[in-house]
Amino acid sequence: MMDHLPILPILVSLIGGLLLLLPPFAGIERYVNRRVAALFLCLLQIAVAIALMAKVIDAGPIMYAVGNWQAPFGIILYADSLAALLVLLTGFLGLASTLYSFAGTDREGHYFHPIMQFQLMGITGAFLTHDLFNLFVFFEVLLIASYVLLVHGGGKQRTQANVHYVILNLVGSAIFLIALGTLYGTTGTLNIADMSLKMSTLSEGEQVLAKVGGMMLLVVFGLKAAMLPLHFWLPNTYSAASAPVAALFAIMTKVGIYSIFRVFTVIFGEGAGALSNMVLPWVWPLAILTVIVGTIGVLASPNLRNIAANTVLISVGTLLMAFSIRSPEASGAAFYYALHSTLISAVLFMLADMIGQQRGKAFDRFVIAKKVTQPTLLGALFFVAAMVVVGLPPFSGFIGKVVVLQSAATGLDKALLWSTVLISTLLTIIALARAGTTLFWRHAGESANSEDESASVWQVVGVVLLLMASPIMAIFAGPITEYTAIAALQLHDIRLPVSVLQLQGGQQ
Amino acid sequence: MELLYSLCVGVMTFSGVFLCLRGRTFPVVMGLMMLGYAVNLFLFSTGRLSLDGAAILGKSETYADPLPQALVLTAIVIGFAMTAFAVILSMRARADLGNDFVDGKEPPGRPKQSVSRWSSKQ
Amino acid sequence: MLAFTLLCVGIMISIGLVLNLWRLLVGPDVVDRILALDTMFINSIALIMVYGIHKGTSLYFEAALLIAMLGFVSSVAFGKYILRGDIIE
Amino acid sequence: MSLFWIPILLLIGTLVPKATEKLGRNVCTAMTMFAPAASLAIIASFAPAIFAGDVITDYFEWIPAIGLTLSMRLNGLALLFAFLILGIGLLVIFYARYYLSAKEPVGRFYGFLILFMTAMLSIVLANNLLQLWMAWEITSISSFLLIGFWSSKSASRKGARMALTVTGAGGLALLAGFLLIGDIVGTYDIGVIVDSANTIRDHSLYPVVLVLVLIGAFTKSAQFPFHFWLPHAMAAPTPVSAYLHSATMVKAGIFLLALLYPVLAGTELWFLLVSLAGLMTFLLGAYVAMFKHDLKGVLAYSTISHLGLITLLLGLNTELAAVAALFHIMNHAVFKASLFMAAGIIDHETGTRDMRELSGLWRFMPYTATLTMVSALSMAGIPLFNGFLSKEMFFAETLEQAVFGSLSWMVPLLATVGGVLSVAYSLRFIKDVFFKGEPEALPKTPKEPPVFMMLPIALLAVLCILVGVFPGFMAGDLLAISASTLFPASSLPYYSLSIWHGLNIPLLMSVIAIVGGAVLYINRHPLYRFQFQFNNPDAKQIFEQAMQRLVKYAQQLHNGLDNESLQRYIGLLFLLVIAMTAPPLIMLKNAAGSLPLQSVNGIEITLAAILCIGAIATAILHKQRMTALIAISVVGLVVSITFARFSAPDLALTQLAVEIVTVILLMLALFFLPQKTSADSAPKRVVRDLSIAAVIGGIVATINYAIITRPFETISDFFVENSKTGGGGTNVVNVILVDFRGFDTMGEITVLGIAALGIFKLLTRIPLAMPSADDKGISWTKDIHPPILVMISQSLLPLALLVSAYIFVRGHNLPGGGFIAGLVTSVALIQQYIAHGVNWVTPRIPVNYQSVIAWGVLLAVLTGVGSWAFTKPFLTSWFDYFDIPFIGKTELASALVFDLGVYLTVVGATLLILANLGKLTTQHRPTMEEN
Amino acid sequence: MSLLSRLLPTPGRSAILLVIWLMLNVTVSLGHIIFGSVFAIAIPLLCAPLQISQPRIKKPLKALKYFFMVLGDVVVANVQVAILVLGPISRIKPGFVAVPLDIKEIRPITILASTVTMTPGTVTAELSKDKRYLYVHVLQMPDDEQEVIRFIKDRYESAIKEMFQC
Amino acid sequence: MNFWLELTVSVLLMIGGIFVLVGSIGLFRLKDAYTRLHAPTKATTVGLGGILLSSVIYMSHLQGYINIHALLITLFLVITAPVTAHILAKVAMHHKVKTMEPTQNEGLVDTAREQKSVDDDAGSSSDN
Ligand code: NA
Ligand code: NA
Repeated sequence: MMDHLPILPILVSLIGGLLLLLPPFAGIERYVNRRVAALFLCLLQIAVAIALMAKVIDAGPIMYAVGNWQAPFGIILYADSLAALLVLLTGFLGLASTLYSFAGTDREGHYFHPIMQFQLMGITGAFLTHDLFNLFVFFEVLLIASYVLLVHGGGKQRTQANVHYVILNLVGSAIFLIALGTLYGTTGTLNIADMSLKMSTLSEGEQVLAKVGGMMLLVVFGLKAAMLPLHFWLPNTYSAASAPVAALFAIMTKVGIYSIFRVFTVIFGEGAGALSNMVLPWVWPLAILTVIVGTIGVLASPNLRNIAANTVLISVGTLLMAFSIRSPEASGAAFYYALHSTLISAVLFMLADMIGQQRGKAFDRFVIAKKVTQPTLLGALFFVAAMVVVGLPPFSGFIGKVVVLQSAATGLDKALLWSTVLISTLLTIIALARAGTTLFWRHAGESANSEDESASVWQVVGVVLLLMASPIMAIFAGPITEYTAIAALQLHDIRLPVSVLQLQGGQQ
Repeated sequence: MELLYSLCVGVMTFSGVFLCLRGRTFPVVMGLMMLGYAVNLFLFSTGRLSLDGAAILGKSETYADPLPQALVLTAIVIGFAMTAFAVILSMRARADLGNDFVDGKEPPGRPKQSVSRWSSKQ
Repeated sequence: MLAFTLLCVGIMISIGLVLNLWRLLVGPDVVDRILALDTMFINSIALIMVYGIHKGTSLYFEAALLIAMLGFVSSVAFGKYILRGDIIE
Repeated sequence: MSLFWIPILLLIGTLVPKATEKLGRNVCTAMTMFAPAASLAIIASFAPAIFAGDVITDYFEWIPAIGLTLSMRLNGLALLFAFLILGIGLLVIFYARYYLSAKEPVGRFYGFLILFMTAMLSIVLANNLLQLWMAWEITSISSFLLIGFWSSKSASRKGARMALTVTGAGGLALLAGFLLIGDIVGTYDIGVIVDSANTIRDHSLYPVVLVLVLIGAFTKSAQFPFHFWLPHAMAAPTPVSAYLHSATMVKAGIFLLALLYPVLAGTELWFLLVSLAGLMTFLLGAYVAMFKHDLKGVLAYSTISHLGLITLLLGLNTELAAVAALFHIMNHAVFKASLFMAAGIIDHETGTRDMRELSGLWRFMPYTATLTMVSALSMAGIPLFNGFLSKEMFFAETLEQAVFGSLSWMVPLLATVGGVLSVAYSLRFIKDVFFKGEPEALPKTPKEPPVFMMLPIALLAVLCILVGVFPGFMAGDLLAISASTLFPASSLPYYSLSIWHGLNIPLLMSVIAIVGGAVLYINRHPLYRFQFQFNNPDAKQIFEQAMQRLVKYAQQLHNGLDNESLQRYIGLLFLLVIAMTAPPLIMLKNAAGSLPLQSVNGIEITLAAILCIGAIATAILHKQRMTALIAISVVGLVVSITFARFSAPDLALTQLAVEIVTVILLMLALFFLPQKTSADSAPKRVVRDLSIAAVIGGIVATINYAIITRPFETISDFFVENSKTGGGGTNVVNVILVDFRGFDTMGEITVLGIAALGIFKLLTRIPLAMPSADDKGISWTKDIHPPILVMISQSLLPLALLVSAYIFVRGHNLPGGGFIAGLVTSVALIQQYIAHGVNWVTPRIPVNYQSVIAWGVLLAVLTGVGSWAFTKPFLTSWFDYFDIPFIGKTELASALVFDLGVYLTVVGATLLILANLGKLTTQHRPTMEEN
Repeated sequence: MSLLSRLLPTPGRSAILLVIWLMLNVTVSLGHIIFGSVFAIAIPLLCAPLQISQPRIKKPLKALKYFFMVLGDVVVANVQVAILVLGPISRIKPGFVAVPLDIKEIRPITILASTVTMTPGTVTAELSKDKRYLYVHVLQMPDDEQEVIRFIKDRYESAIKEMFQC
Repeated sequence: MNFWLELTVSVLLMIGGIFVLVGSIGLFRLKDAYTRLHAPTKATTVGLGGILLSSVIYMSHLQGYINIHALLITLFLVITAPVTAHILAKVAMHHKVKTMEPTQNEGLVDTAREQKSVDDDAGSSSDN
């Protein structure tokens, strides 16, 4: 079984999700069975991810030739430190979201747990595959699952948000295919590492075509990552989704970011000759604008879910800025930051839901409403979460912010990155201070102590699980940053996949 | 031939993009379909145009590039699933939001759509 | 001879297709458009068969068969739609 | 004992109050005091070594990657601050036990307070800039909680937010400054940084570093122009004010200036920035304090003023001034803490802090009055009290500087003016509260507070006097060792701590200050009249308005950017594509590559024309939806002919089948959508969309042309070569689908399955209204299931199933395969639905489509997993040829099982969708009954 | 019911399916006959629930004869209609007729309707609800419309009646 | 290839092609929807029949064995085309499309549309 580790994260969710559709897990009355099974699957997923990570730490990047067809012909899964880390993150997020959903979300409609598993499958697949078309397929898996999860629970807002989300992404998929076609048509291969080998051998005209294809990929990944001006879908979509779904969605933008890191480091990175780092003139300014727009969004947010969604935007911009620095240090910093920001965004969505359900009609909007039923619990959770999200010590956000800031190498990088990030942080502090004081400190009348509004123990478990990750990530920041640094080095060493995949060009 | 082919892809893309930019769900879904056709033709042609030689072994001397064909097949199926979802979603939107605008609401400055044709909810 | 015939027939079918398209676009009633589409299916079958003869292969037989099957379903569905609105009520 | 025990102890201490709250207030207080007391004891145990000149350090590697070592250092400066923080902290805790009313959550209060204390102590003990910054931010946050403790009051919330915002902003600037220092020196270790002072001062970024650090320090210490938050922080409970604004929070900024004094001071820029800010703050605070009627208001501005004084001293760049600054830090902490606590008592016992209502309390609370007067006189700088000594040193130092050139004389003059004002407001504090007639109309009848509540004040008042009388004995050593840390390179300059230095100018300045203060107090009314004719701007209001404006602008900007219109989103998406791809494409010199072009004949041109006309017709006719649907069917048809034309029979088949099912689906949806729509776009927007579409179309066509006219090398030859030998099939496309790239196919059917499940979800409880007539107003025909159609459809079914079996079986070697077969089966079954209706068909197909989908995908996956049994990777195919009697050589392949999975998924998915769509108009709408 | 009749409720249909299978695969190899038989047996069983019971063709030979008769009619009529279509449109005088039916079951009626439609010049437009009339559109109406009705009834309906023995 | 064989194939093809074209011309030229309905059925029968027959002959010749599977397409079309026409006629009547000038017994359209028997509605029946 250990030989098959790289594919196990995908298969666990896929097979698990399928079994959940069959007896004895299908059927409205058998939800307990489903829950137990879903929980087991999430734990299994995490165990697999940990095993994979251990193996990668131990033996370096490993590959898995699906169908026993070697690169560049078959589909290759490639698990390096980065992929393993993100797979683990996905599993962890899946576990928390699943636990949270036990509070009742999972029974608001059909197929919650199976689709959740398929969603995990799509995400892990996208992280693990080293084949561009297979990446497209996993993108589609994760997208269709996200469409379905988004409408879970029903309601006008969700339907409306989904219409935008679905149509935009379908257009995005069309562009993805054009980009794929262009790259295949010029390089004659689909394997990422193989394509990187071909990139430096292209003739002048082919280079132009490859560049166009690469640019289109940037648009596609930018759309998934919610890079400006392709971000519009995000706030409405994420704030419309039910809490555990939105929490899981926190990692979806990271799939886009991951793809940008992977593709534009390996294929269009240092080794791409005339095309090396061709996207930087675009990504730098767009990243800054993303942070700015995210910050404006945070300030303008009428409710907590919207703030959470806009903090996702800010983290996206920050990650893209780190990407633009194009050093292993910056990439390593980005990976740490990505872990942190994913987890905390998820927490915010869950908290917004828990707070909202105790504030009656006002839900999580910043208006005077009745007092929350559990002010101490929710207040404490919110307070910690807010500190984490704005990057205040002693939690992971602080370290995430510092590593990213430190990674700016040149004076100009520093000036741009620091001022953007720090000003954004300040404005986020202002917004969250307003939010917190309004939600917890201003109220019209005491809460009617109704039991059914109280946070379910599952919700608390889900949130605390995610929130605890932050201090743990801070305490063990030493080893974790060491790991992300290695992950970055592996990513930037573009000969590494070539040799792991034993590609022909590698020996020459 | 190549020029003619590219022209067709271009025209279909044009039509698809234009439809995608409409304000109501139905034309947008058709635009996505159209864009799908264009994209499939595009992807297909990246194996170059081959008049003879379907990639069936033993049926001809030379073979058309089978890889893009396989990719397009996958893309068609996925596109089918996605379009189906989009179609039903637009139905759902019509049901939930009471209109068929992609934004879920009448764009500002247009006359209200008549709903007299619709019988009461079943 | 055969090659020439094939080309002639192909062109005749194509002209047929254009005429069908004209009818499809002009209408005037929906029934004319559906009919035109149905005829296009039939012409396409003819075209594909002619192409198969031209290539000397029966690889395209299934395509023609499927057009015959599916074209029917499509035309009936269109018709049912006009008649009843809900085609599979 | 490790220094780390101090923060650890205190951190544990933050949890103690909440835990012991239920045991009663006395127990809780005692338990709460344990951690600070123990910490104080630990510090004290180190004190002899420190006094002996040692520095205690301790460190723990935490995050080497960012240079964050947890590093503690106890030196003189830290010792001084630690004593203040813990000592006054303990007194405040003790005091708060009596101050807080019975129903207030004392556990939470103490928790926040200890948290704050931990952070403050961590600042002064930190030996790493990043670590210091962490503690720095935690003071901001915990002070936010403390200031907002009475959260139901608007003033508390606003005051807390303002403090957080201002100090938070400063904190971020400080972080940037620290990071720059780290960049310059290569470490955040403060010891090393102090040693590298010259490197920093000579660095081109020194001004930037300095400004950033000063912004941090000034915001925290409420220096002009960041002073405005401090008075509003007085919304906090008085013990908090006593703590935060005497010994801790605001002193953190001063501590930072002192800490980095060896590194950053000594330059002209330092002098200018620091001393000017200090001077301004000193005067402004003192002046405004004159006009405050609220006791805590007076103390707040007095605090600002005294902090300005200290800052000014540090800015003077002379060693003695720095010593004076440290001395005043001690003194100010002592008298200001006691004054705040006194103000708290007065408030507590009389119900008001307004000096216009208070008067003549001396008669009612003589002990309190005495203690308060001691501290107030110290604040005024009256001899024999500690405040006098440091102020005298301050006066002396103002005379020593000469950096302002010929204007240097202004500094001592202004210092004296400040002194006058200090005396005046101190006098007012004493006179207006304790004397000046009888108290009238107080909310409560004044009386002495509990003895224990006075105890902390008494202790501090005694300190004021003791230090004031025996300065050398009481504070000399502490001052000496703390001051020595400011001058690591040189020995301390000579200074004397005594009351009497003889008749000199500083003494004269003191006298002027005292006399002038008294005179000013007596004649204050004209000044009041002058001052109150101005509308006093309320910083809180301005700040709140500014924040609201900020939010409003943000909302406007946000709404301007995002009109919530998909058309804009998609438009931007396409525009970005254009912007990113058009420039490189323009660089493409030759669109056409080197491949020879193939000829075209009339048939192809005709088909192309039909395709294009169909596509454009679809776009033009999109408002007549039925017609557009027919037009797009034409496009689909020609596309599949095109696939056939270019040697892709599999694609032709698939395209065709998918096309039909999609169109049927669209028809089903169209029934519930408007059939025709009015113009939905303004002409301008149509032109714009046409332009975007045309450019995108042009780009795609160009790329396409450029690609297909260029030769390339591809991995595909491998598939052709290995299809039969490695994959066991002659249809290379199918072998790619089920073998070489079977993994893609597995994902693809998963997508299909999920989509079907999702559609089922969408259809669940869909609140749709059915149109009673078509768009022409013609009501529907009553012939629901035409008998001829029924008859023909049922005869077709076996035929169609046979064809589907045929297509399935041959797929591996010839065009076909599971997917197409699945669609054919589906279409045949759809035909039954169309002919017979859902009510008739559904009960006759007793299959759970959901299970069919699951089993389909599962079958494909398990085929893949099966290869593990042979220690091969997932989806490794297996095939062999068998000689079966009567049948002959037959191939059995795992790919066939895989393909069967595909088939089942397709059938299940299509039927799940269509059957449930059909149910919408019957009584059997999909509901929550299943799964 | 015997096993055979349970396995092969419609032997004729199964036979046709087997023949079609062999046609599709262009082979008469034993392997395919076995393979095809499996489908030929299984598919009717699978489809059985979706079939409405209808009279069966009792005289297959008559059916064959009918088939070739119609085939001939189709070819002849095609030429006539082609001339009509290509000639001046003004010559065309279409019309509707109502053909009274003697056959009552839907399967024979369907065969009749199909025949009418397949032979050029006539198209079955509608069947009355009570299945007593077939409404036919005629491209070139003779002066006496009874001519058309007679033609359909005598040439086709009677043959179908024989076929089904009804 | 045998000349006669080639000739047979060519002639059959030509006949098929002509009838397919005639069907389309009919669709193009004829004046009302009902008459146009007649057009494609022509193309289906002789038109496609000719082409498929030529395909059968030609393929059987090429491959050396009798390959009649193309006839299956004809089988399908023979079964399905009448239903299509029937449904489309229903649509035409449903939409009450205009009939061309000299159409006889127009009144039957209304009777048929309601699926009544002629004798139910004496007013519109012309005989029986
Ligand atoms: Na396989
Ligand atoms: Na006919």
